[in-house]
Amino acid sequence: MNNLLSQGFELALFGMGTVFVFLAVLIIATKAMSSLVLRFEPAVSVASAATVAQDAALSDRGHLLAVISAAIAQHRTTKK
Amino acid sequence: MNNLLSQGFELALFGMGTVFVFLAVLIIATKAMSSLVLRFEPAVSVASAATVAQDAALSDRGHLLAVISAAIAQHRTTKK
Amino acid sequence: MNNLLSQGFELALFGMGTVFVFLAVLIIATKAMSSLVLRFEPAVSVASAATVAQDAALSDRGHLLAVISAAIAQHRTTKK
Amino acid sequence: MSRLLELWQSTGIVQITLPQLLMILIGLLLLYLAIKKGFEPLLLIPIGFGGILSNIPGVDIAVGDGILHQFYVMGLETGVFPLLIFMGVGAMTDFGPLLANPKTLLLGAAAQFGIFSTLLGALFLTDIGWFNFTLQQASAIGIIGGADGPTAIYVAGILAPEMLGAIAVAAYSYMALVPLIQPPIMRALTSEDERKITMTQLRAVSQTEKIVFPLLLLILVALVVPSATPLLGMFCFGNLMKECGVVSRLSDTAQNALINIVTILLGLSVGSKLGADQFLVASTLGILLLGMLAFSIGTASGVLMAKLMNVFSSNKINPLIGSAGVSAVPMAARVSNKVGLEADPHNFLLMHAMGPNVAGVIGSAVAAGVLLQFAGG
Amino acid sequence: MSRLLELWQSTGIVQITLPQLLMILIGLLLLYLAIKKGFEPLLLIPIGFGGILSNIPGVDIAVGDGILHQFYVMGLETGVFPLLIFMGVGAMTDFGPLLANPKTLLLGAAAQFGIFSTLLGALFLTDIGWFNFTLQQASAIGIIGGADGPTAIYVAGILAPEMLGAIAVAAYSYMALVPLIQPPIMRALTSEDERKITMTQLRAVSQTEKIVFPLLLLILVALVVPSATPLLGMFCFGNLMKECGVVSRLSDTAQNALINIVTILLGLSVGSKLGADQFLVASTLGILLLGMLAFSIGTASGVLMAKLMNVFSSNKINPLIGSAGVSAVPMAARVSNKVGLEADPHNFLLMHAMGPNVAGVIGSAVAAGVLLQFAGG
Amino acid sequence: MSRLLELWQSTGIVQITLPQLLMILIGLLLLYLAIKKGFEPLLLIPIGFGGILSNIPGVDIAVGDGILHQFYVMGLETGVFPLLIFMGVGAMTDFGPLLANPKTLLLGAAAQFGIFSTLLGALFLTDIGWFNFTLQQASAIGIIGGADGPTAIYVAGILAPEMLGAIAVAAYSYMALVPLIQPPIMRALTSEDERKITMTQLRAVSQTEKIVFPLLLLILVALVVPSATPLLGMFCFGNLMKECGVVSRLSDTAQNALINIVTILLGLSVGSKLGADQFLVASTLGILLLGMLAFSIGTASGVLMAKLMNVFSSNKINPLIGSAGVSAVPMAARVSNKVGLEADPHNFLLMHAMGPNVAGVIGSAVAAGVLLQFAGG
Ligand code: NA
Ligand code: NA
Ligand code: NA
Repeated sequence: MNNLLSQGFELALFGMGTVFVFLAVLIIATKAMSSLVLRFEPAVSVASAATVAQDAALSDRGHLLAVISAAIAQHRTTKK
Repeated sequence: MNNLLSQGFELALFGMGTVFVFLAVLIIATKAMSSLVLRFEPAVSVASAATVAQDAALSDRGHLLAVISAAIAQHRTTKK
Repeated sequence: MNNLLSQGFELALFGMGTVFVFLAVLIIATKAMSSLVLRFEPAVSVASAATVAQDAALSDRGHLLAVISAAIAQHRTTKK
Repeated sequence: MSRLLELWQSTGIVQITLPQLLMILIGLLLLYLAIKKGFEPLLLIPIGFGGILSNIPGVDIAVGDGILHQFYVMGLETGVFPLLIFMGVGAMTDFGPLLANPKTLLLGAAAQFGIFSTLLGALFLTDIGWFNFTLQQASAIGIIGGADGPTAIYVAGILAPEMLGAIAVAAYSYMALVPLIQPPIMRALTSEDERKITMTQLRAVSQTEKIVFPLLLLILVALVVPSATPLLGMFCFGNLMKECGVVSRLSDTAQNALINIVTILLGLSVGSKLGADQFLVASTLGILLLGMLAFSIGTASGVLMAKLMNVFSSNKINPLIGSAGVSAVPMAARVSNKVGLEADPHNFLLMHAMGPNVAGVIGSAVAAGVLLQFAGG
Repeated sequence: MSRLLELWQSTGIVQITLPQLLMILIGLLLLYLAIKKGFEPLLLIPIGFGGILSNIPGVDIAVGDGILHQFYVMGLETGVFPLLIFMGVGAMTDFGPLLANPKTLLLGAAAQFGIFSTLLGALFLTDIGWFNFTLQQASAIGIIGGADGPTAIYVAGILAPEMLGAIAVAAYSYMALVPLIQPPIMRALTSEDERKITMTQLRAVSQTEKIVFPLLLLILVALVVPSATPLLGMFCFGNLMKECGVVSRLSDTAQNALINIVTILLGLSVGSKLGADQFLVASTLGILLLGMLAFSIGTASGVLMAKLMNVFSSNKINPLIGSAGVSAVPMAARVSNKVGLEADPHNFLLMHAMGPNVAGVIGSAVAAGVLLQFAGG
Repeated sequence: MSRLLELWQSTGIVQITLPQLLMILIGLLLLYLAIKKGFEPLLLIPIGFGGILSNIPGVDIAVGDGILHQFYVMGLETGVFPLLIFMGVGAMTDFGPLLANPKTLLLGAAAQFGIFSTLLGALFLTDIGWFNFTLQQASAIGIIGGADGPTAIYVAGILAPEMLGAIAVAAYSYMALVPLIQPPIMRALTSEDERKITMTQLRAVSQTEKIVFPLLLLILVALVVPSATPLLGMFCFGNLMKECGVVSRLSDTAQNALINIVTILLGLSVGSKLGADQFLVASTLGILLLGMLAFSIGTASGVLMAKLMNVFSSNKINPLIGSAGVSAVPMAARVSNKVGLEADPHNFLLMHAMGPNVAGVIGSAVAAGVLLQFAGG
């Protein structure tokens, strides 16, 4: 068996392997995500988005700044 | 009469000639096409496209492969 | 105060100045335009656009040619 | 303080030249004609506005990295914009009346005499020293007589890009003026009796004929005038998408979103060639003059060809539909109808005139192919 | 007179070669199949027409400054066109059935066996000396088995641009032929009882699940197969725009104007690779043969995987939905439904088959990522 | 086996760095804010998603031949995308309220003080050594105070492309936060009586005024601030297409298909500048801080200018409409209306606030022109 064909077998093996591993992981992740979402979904739909929007946005702004600040601090630390 | 003007006359002559020849040929071709189409059109509209689609497609696939194969064979012959 | 900061002050000064001058001029120009338009608007709406279109277009064509010709003449004069 | 002076000197008031001011006025005039007089507004509004932008001093809009120059490089130097518009026009064209009466194709052929006689006129004016047109430039001027915007822009963009602005302005202006230019010529060349000729009703055309026609046209172009293939190929492709009935979402997009986007960008690109230095030259006057000549001769030869055809055929055609052969779709066909109604209020020529009208599009695209082949690279 | 001869020699009649004529006939055949037989007309009409244009002698349309070559350089060499189409497809995809029954993702995985076995087949034919495919070319041929047009074009454009025309024609032709290719294989590999299996109704899926899924998929792709990110990233982006519900104007445009414009340009670009010199080569026969093999093996492995899953699970799935794992959305899912109805006229499998159907899109994009990583640059 | 190791090393899990992971989280946060909190979703969804794509290791998406980098080069380096968006915004803008009450243009002028004071703030922070901004960078940061997305992106793309990501994120985030940022400032600077001022109803405006206004604006820009012409020229062109009434198909496309397509591509392009190396730098914190300052100062100076105008004029204006001068169309005008209704439930300020609102667009484009003239090239 020449080199090209052996490369092909290797590629086919790793390729099918990757496809199966990826989609298997995706099954698990999707199931986990769905069960997580379905646990919180009712709570979310009870509290009307409109009524909580303003406060939420306010705290989110802080959240955004906090996350970005933390991220930058972290990054600067790791670079040193 | 200088060279530019004579070139212009030549261009005008050939240009109008080409336009007339082209459109005259197009008239003949269009008339031929129309009479051909109108001869077959009724037959086509009687046999419902939906009912014959599957068989037709099957034979067409063979047709496609046959035409391409013949074309390639032809081409390879002419290249030698 | 270093050079960069002084450049910044200059830019801020000229910038706000330009913005104010521009928008002030725009106020005056807009008011003038509006009063001019509102003076002629009724006249325009009385004479139906449809009925005068053809004659108008005729004279406009002459107008277009006249303006372009004058413009070219002018330009050629100024270039010499 | 020096900075303040610098800023003042950066204003347009200080930098503007008289030619630029004149071009801005011409741009405003084009907008006025487009908005108030209905002069081909879809093109003349972007062209006129682009022309104004191109003559604003102190900022690069129509040159270098300026956005209009970028549009120009992207779409006109490459030919992409006019060809995509031609595809969209194809998707809007109905060849039905032409298929029902193919001999009207000859009218679309005859009207192209306007193109070639104008080309000769331009060379004659060069010969006598009034102007100094090259064969390429004369060809680009001649194509104005095709009365077809994208064809004129495509040809001028290849053969004489320095004249593109003037040629496009002339082409669209005269297309808008077809209702004024054509009727006197049509009346002068026809008798009252001829104008009253009624034509037999057009036969129905089958869908298969409509599907096959663009392919037939494409094959003929490929065999006879390959250099016309980019124009007619895209045109036939658009028409096939429309007629085949199975890709209506592509056909709709070609007729709407795509052609509108390209029209905006094409108009602005053409406007970028209305810089004072390029437009305010003597040759622009020649272009305007010769363009008018082209429309007039095209109209006349279409009418005369119809009369000539009547000599040889017992199935008479009304010579008024001959003028529609110049293209200017659908304006010229409407003019044929209108002048016909003046002679006989019950004689509707509109559908009969649509045949030569679309034939004129084919004819001038073929003529464009010959010009590109002969005078091009 | 010499000029007249020159003009005559510029006509297509004189210049055309037999191979070009054959390619024009193949282009006409593709148009015929698209229009009359409904073979993927949205792509095969632009491809077929572009193929005709590319074989017209005496004018550069598919090379140099020709418009089709410009489209090719702009959109296929860069990968922009297939990725924008993938974004639009994402905006049209409903992951609901997949979310309701995630284990059908395995069917979408199994069907990719068609890709890799075809790759091996191509290398085997090289080994025995019938053809001479490189690893890149073999990979590009294999991807036909993904039964997904934009993925095939994207991969072929990178790994084997010289084969792009043949690969795209094969991919779309076989996708159109799915209703003929798949049923015999499905019937051969399943028993009557298996075909009658009824599946439990799919549960409702919440909007949040639909919003989170494309992001989850993206993150997994990023972590596991980064080389598949361009394809799946654009796909997930389109899907997120659709599902999030707050940018419906962007989602609508991605599904309509934008995807239609890009489809026209992509089709013409692919057509530019149908020049006789590139298409009429022996390897094209190999591509057509191997492409058919790829579809058949993909179908078979999807069905067999479903049967294997039934061995280990009490919640039986109808093996007929396994064949939908090849993608060919939504044709393959409809075929599953149709064959199922033959066995039991009350058993509707369509919604159940949509899960593996979109799983197949993900699966072949992942496979494409591996091919690009392994065989690419 | 070595190949297997290689493949494993090609996965994102192995290659991803902490900064990339943080940026992906920031991208997800932007998506969350856009989808769940309604933060400018039309831009922040493409930007956020593009930001995630740009931080996926092991594949070039935002650099080199990657598709996001190609979009960036095509549309942001050239300025084409923001200018086309500005054209579309022009086609959506109604200058009626401004024409009915032109003196509100001064409010749009005053609010630009936010731009220039922020510029000074950036230079001051550099002077004291906290940051290290150049004049170009300080100008690009200042333009955030214009509260106008395409203007900010256009200016930042020219003056400080390395900060484009952070500037665009700040601009759109704060525009979304206008309902939170402005009211406290507005209340602090006005008395209860001032907030209760009712304004006389706006007069009707004729169509001709609406047609002439964009041309008048264009001419003034050309004469006074040529460097603002690309922005305001495209804006006026879009507005003219809308108001002239004869090219509604172009205007519709500019407001829909075209602006949507460009918005998708622009958002992804901006996202390509959210790579960890460019975004996770100290200056980003400065940009976020100064951007907030810019919005606050712009709001305050708009309100104060309204109070100043009331000193000199008997025809009192409600100072709450001054805050709308920052732009952030139409959010800021709605905020004026809302705060006004709190003081007097029968006092509707919305239409009155639309005047300064669009004036703010003009004002910040003029300011952008000055910045480009002074700090550019
Ligand atoms: Na014509
Ligand atoms: Na697939
Ligand atoms: Na503003």
